Amino acid sequence: MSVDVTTVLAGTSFPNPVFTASGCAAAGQELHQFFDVAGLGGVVTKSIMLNARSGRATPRMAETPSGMLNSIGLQGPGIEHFLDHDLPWLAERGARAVVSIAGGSVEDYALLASQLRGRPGVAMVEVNISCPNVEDRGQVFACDAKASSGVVNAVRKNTDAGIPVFAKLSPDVTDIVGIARSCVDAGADGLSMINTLLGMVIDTTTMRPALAGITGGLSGPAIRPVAVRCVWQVHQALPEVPILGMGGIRTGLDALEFLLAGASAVSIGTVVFGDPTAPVRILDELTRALEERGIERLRDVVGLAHRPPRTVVPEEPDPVGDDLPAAVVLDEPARAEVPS
Amino acid sequence: MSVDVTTVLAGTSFPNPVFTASGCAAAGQELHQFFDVAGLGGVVTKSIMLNARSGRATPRMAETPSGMLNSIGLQGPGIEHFLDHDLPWLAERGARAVVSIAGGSVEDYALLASQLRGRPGVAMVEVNISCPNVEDRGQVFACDAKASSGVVNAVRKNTDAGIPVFAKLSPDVTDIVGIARSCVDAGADGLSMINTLLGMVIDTTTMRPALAGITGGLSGPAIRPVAVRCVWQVHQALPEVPILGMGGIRTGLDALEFLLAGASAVSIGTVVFGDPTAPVRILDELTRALEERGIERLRDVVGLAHRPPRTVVPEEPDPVGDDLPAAVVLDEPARAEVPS
Amino acid sequence: MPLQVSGEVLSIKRVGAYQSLTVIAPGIPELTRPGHFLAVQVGGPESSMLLRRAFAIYAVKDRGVYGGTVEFVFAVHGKGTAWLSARRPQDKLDVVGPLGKPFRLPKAAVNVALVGGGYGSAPLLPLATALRERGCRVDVVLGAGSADRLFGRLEAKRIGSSIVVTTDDGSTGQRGRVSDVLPAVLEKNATDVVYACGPMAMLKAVAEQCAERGIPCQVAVEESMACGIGVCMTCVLPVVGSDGLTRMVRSCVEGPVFLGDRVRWDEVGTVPADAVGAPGGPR
Amino acid sequence: MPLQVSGEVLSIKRVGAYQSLTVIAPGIPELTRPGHFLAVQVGGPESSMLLRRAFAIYAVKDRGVYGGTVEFVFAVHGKGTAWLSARRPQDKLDVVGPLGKPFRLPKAAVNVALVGGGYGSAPLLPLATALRERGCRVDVVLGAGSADRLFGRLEAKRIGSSIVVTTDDGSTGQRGRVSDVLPAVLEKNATDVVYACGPMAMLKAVAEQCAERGIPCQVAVEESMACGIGVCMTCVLPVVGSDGLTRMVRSCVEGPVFLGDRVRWDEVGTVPADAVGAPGGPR
Ligand SMILES: Cc1cc2nc3c(=O)[nH]c(=O)nc-3n(C[C@H](O)[C@H](O)[C@H](O)COP(=O)(O)OP(=O)(O)OC[C@H]3O[C@@H](n4cnc5c(N)ncnc54)[C@H](O)[C@@H]3O)c2cc1C
Ligand SMILES: Cc1cc2nc3c(=O)[nH]c(=O)nc-3n(C[C@H](O)[C@H](O)[C@H](O)COP(=O)(O)OP(=O)(O)OC[C@H]3O[C@@H](n4cnc5c(N)ncnc54)[C@H](O)[C@@H]3O)c2cc1C
Ligand SMILES: Cc1cc2nc3c(=O)[nH]c(=O)nc-3n(C[C@H](O)[C@H](O)[C@H](O)COP(=O)(O)O)c2cc1C
Ligand SMILES: Cc1cc2nc3c(=O)[nH]c(=O)nc-3n(C[C@H](O)[C@H](O)[C@H](O)COP(=O)(O)O)c2cc1C
Ligand code: FES
Ligand code: FES
Repeated sequence: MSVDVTTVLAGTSFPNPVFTASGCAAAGQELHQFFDVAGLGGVVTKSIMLNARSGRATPRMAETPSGMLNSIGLQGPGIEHFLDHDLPWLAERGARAVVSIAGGSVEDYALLASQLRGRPGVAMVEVNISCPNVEDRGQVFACDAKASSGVVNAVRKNTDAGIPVFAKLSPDVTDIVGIARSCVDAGADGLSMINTLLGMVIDTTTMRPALAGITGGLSGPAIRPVAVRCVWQVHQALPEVPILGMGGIRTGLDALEFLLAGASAVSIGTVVFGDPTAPVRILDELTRALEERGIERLRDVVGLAHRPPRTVVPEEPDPVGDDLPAAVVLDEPARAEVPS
Repeated sequence: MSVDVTTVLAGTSFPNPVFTASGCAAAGQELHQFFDVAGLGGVVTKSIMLNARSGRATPRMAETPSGMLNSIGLQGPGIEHFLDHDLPWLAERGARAVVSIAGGSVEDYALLASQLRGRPGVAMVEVNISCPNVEDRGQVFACDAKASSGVVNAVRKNTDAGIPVFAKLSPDVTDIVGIARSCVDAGADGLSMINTLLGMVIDTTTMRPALAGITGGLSGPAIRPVAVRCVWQVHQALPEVPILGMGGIRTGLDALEFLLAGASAVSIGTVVFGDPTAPVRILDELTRALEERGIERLRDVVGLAHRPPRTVVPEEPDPVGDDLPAAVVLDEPARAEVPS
Repeated sequence: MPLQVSGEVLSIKRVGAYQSLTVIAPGIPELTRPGHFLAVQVGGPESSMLLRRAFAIYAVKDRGVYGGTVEFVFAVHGKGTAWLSARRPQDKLDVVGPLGKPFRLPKAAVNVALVGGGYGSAPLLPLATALRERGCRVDVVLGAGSADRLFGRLEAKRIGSSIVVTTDDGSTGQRGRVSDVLPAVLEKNATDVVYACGPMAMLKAVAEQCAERGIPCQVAVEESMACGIGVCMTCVLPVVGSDGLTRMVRSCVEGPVFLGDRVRWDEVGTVPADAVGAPGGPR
Repeated sequence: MPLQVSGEVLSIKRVGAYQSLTVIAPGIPELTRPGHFLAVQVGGPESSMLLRRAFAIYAVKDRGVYGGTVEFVFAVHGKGTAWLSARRPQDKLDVVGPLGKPFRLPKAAVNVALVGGGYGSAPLLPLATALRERGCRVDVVLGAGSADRLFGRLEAKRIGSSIVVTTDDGSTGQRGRVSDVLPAVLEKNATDVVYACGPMAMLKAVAEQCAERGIPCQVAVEESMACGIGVCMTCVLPVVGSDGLTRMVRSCVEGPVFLGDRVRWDEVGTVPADAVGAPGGPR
């Protein structure tokens, strides 16, 4: 049996659901040394800002149990350089670029989006709203529903109609469903989640914060349960909204976990640092996992874990009735209690 | 050199800063098989409720990368049984009981606190506010400043004057400093942090949530960077408020990290499951770490990582000037940039 | 009174589909009774796996050349047991034990049947020896999915008064389940007491067959455990107490051995509505 | 063009305070030049350590009985190197390499001085061989904290035209630092080019001494790296470009070898105010 792994995000088709994660794959060139980045679902670029930016002082990273902290400070060459060099490189190779943009004000985001208009190779725009709002005492956009929707609205308005705009949510909020709803109401076609959790390490030798930036973003498998929970909650509340899921995905089964929770595609971030070929391995493992479970189309597992065990039926009436994977039709007493 | 490891939490002295964590040591009896629980700073009990409670269905746990999820549902025998059996047992052995209480309404908490009045052995009360408020559509108290302060206020009012009341904060909020402030304003003598992060695992074989309760609390070393960040932020904002720090402490150096961030004592939780003697080992490792750093009194490192490297001076004028640990007087260029 | 021992692997060997690992863990053998279990740290100091793995104790030696040793038998199931299966002699292994409540032995020399499923026979073999020493007749029923998943068949043959073997695939013994053959065994040998260890479904079937016949039985259950020492409350199942009330009890300290007729088998994995502390239930 | 190779440990041995590990990693030797480094996965499949560790490549063999091998020398520093030091022949070891920009070699047969601190001499030894093959004079200065932290002294003696050794504690060679003896070496041998590898403080001193004398020098820096392949931006330091502008450049892909006079040594660890993209700086 061969599995149909294509996926659709807000009307745009992708050949498979495995993407890179913003800030963990630069703009694709480096990983292309290890595998063909056009073979991925999409390449999510490092968040691009209007101007060149030096980022923060070093140390910028600390390894933590099953994770890491980073405090890069969005170092990058600015959108012009990106449009002149990185985007054409991706387009030439047939890679689908998901351009992540970041700014300090609603206007920044609007300008960035309008600069992406009509550019070949842009498959999608991801709005990194985990940035401090310079106009509001450095409050992070993603932590406030109104600020988030202001940014998303501006980006949606300035983006080509056929290009999906995904808002990237932060888990560091009391009510992620509320923020998700605001973003969708403001025009987001989908949601990327999750960004890193705010964390910190203190160096017990120097007895000072380990990062020059003091706090940093926690990523990696350590945060996976938080990410899966966020995807689950938002898919539960907004089942029609496509989700690009991420946070600590290391294996094909981890990717499957996100799909089952409600993501239509996944991004592979931190794990790439330790395993540069991880995205292709994960796609492979995921495909095999679906095959083993007798699933013919990846789309069929999106959000599957939400459905009560007994009500899962094949979408087309199945006269034979036994090619339904045994695992789907559960009937152990241990599961009967699961609240819905 | 011998290190003075005593610590003071809101006027109450403890012989050392290593406590158990609520829900990870029952009421002390089981760990007493491995070491004398009276040798700990304190024994934080499993959160006690008014009545017996059966908890949630199983499965109640899932192992995650460097952590675990739990969904126990506060199973316990209720306060009466606790007062009749567990508290006297702790008191007889000379252990300092930090009684954690949990309820579904402000009144529950008030009743629990009043029942603890005048009971020998109670060294401190920890208020677990990460419980659903039955009077407010199951909203978790800890996620709302007003709800938190209502509970804390009621507990403080009903607790003996000499007994510190600590509010235990959840990290699942946008603004932990705001919640901390409300609790302190409402009468909390100190803060315990952090409780678990809301997480979830999906079993890729059954393709259903791994826990019967669907979501669960994430704990263990995976969350340590989030916990240290919370302690840091709250100590920064409220330097006079004592903190009982916890979240993934596995070694003496981990404990030191919390002290440097601003905690005056620490709780050891999940790690005890894999290493029942961890609390005594950690106290030992911490004491040695302080010794190696030339620190004479544990109190002197509380919050030390907040002070700019150059301004650290011994509290008493030091004529010789060279028994100050080299690590404290930093002067590497790499550190000069640290924002304060 | 369990001990935490920083032990060392003495030997590890394949036994059919299982591995048998012997660890040097002084102090533990003296305290161990059949039915006790061991909790083993896995993955090494920088492992992402925090929790111990539980294994029934198979054999102990009070003192050998190396001090006391403890042997357990395991199947590779997930990450932790995969790591265990790669241990070699002299590797460090931190173990806690003996844990739990062991099997209670009959005072008199009665007729006993032991029912083991898969590696569940491991704790029954030392039990068989103890029972024989008390003069009991010991009939053994062993079942497994296939021949390579039967553990201790020869040893059972040697110790037991009789032995019946079943496999799901019929690769050896009778094709079927232990519950297919148990009634005949109980009848033929006028069994007074039954002990069982194996998968939950098997324990349930055995407990029901015993209940029908009024034969007391003790079963060793296997619930997912985070701590193994009674502090975490993850390992509970609904059990009826001597006062007739159902409680969610910890299988690590109040079990893993329970009286078969006390477990609410149909409600394992749930909180029965009449359990103490259940929403709306007794307090 | 680096490769990711699921390799196998061929051998591991103590060398003074260090360990030298040889891994079978076909394909990597052919691509390696002196100054390249290797990124090694640590901790095994269930490890809590996600990030690779970087090590300068010491020696490579294009093809042996086992296929190509790569050797590196390391000090036990923290958890990852502690794990590495416990590897044994036949253990699996996943490596990525060769990474970074290697040392650039002079076209002509000039006089070269190599300055190594601690294990920093490891990449300099194959460089020395390459330079000798081009007919260069190669003078070597090795320094370390103590005698056991000198690496490759005998080999350097064999390859080099001269060798001077310093140790901080005077346990061998001259007591002091390499920078105490380097000026004399440069003068005596009319050095044209310097190559250095070692701690940042040493590299800074060497670069300054070379700058004073107008001697071009190349240094291999050691910055904390999360990915080693250029995608994470953690390993940056301020470097002046050929256009005179300072940028925060990635030491894993644009280094680890830099021209000594291009690194803003006093501002390593900071973002200089005049760096491209610095707050208020050039864009
Ligand atoms: C009292 C008791 C006695 C046992 N005796 C034996 C024995 O003699 N031989 C044997 O092979 N196995 C035995 N088991 C089961 C054994 O503990 C599990 O197979 C093992 O924990 C699986 O670990 P893993 O890392 O391979 O699997 P993973 O799935 O990676 O484990 C993840 C987590 O779930 C827990 N877990 C997973 N499966 C089980 C299970 N079946 N029971 C309990 N916890 C589980 C693990 O302990 C771990 O915390 C026993 C279990 C209990 C509770
Ligand atoms: C290009 C390059 C070449 C190197 N060559 C050698 C060599 O030949 N021999 C040798 O012994 N060491 C070398 N190092 C240093 C070596 O990478 C570190 O000692 C090692 O990463 C420490 O890992 P750990 O797990 O023991 O320490 P931990 O402190 O547990 O490491 C935690 C994290 O910090 C990083 N880290 C810690 N110290 C350093 C450091 N000094 N440099 C870079 N990253 C660090 C680790 O990679 C890891 O990600 C080199 C480093 C770089 C960047
Ligand atoms: C070094 C690093 C840099 C990152 N930079 C960005 C970024 O520029 N924009 C963004 O939206 N997310 C950024 N992220 C977050 C990741 O895209 C991802 O959301 C997060 O790391 C969780 O996924 P992971 O656990 O797979 O890494 C960065 C993460 C890391 C580790
Ligand atoms: C199994 C389990 C049960 C817990 N029960 C409680 C509880 O009853 N009350 C409470 O305040 N915290 C409870 N906690 C949270 C811990 O006290 C602690 O705040 C958290 O686990 C973080 O610390 P750790 O990473 O060291 O475990 C529980 C944690 C675990 C793992
Ligand atoms: S496993 Fe923790 S209480 Fe039983
Ligand atoms: S280490 Fe990741 S960019 Fe250099």
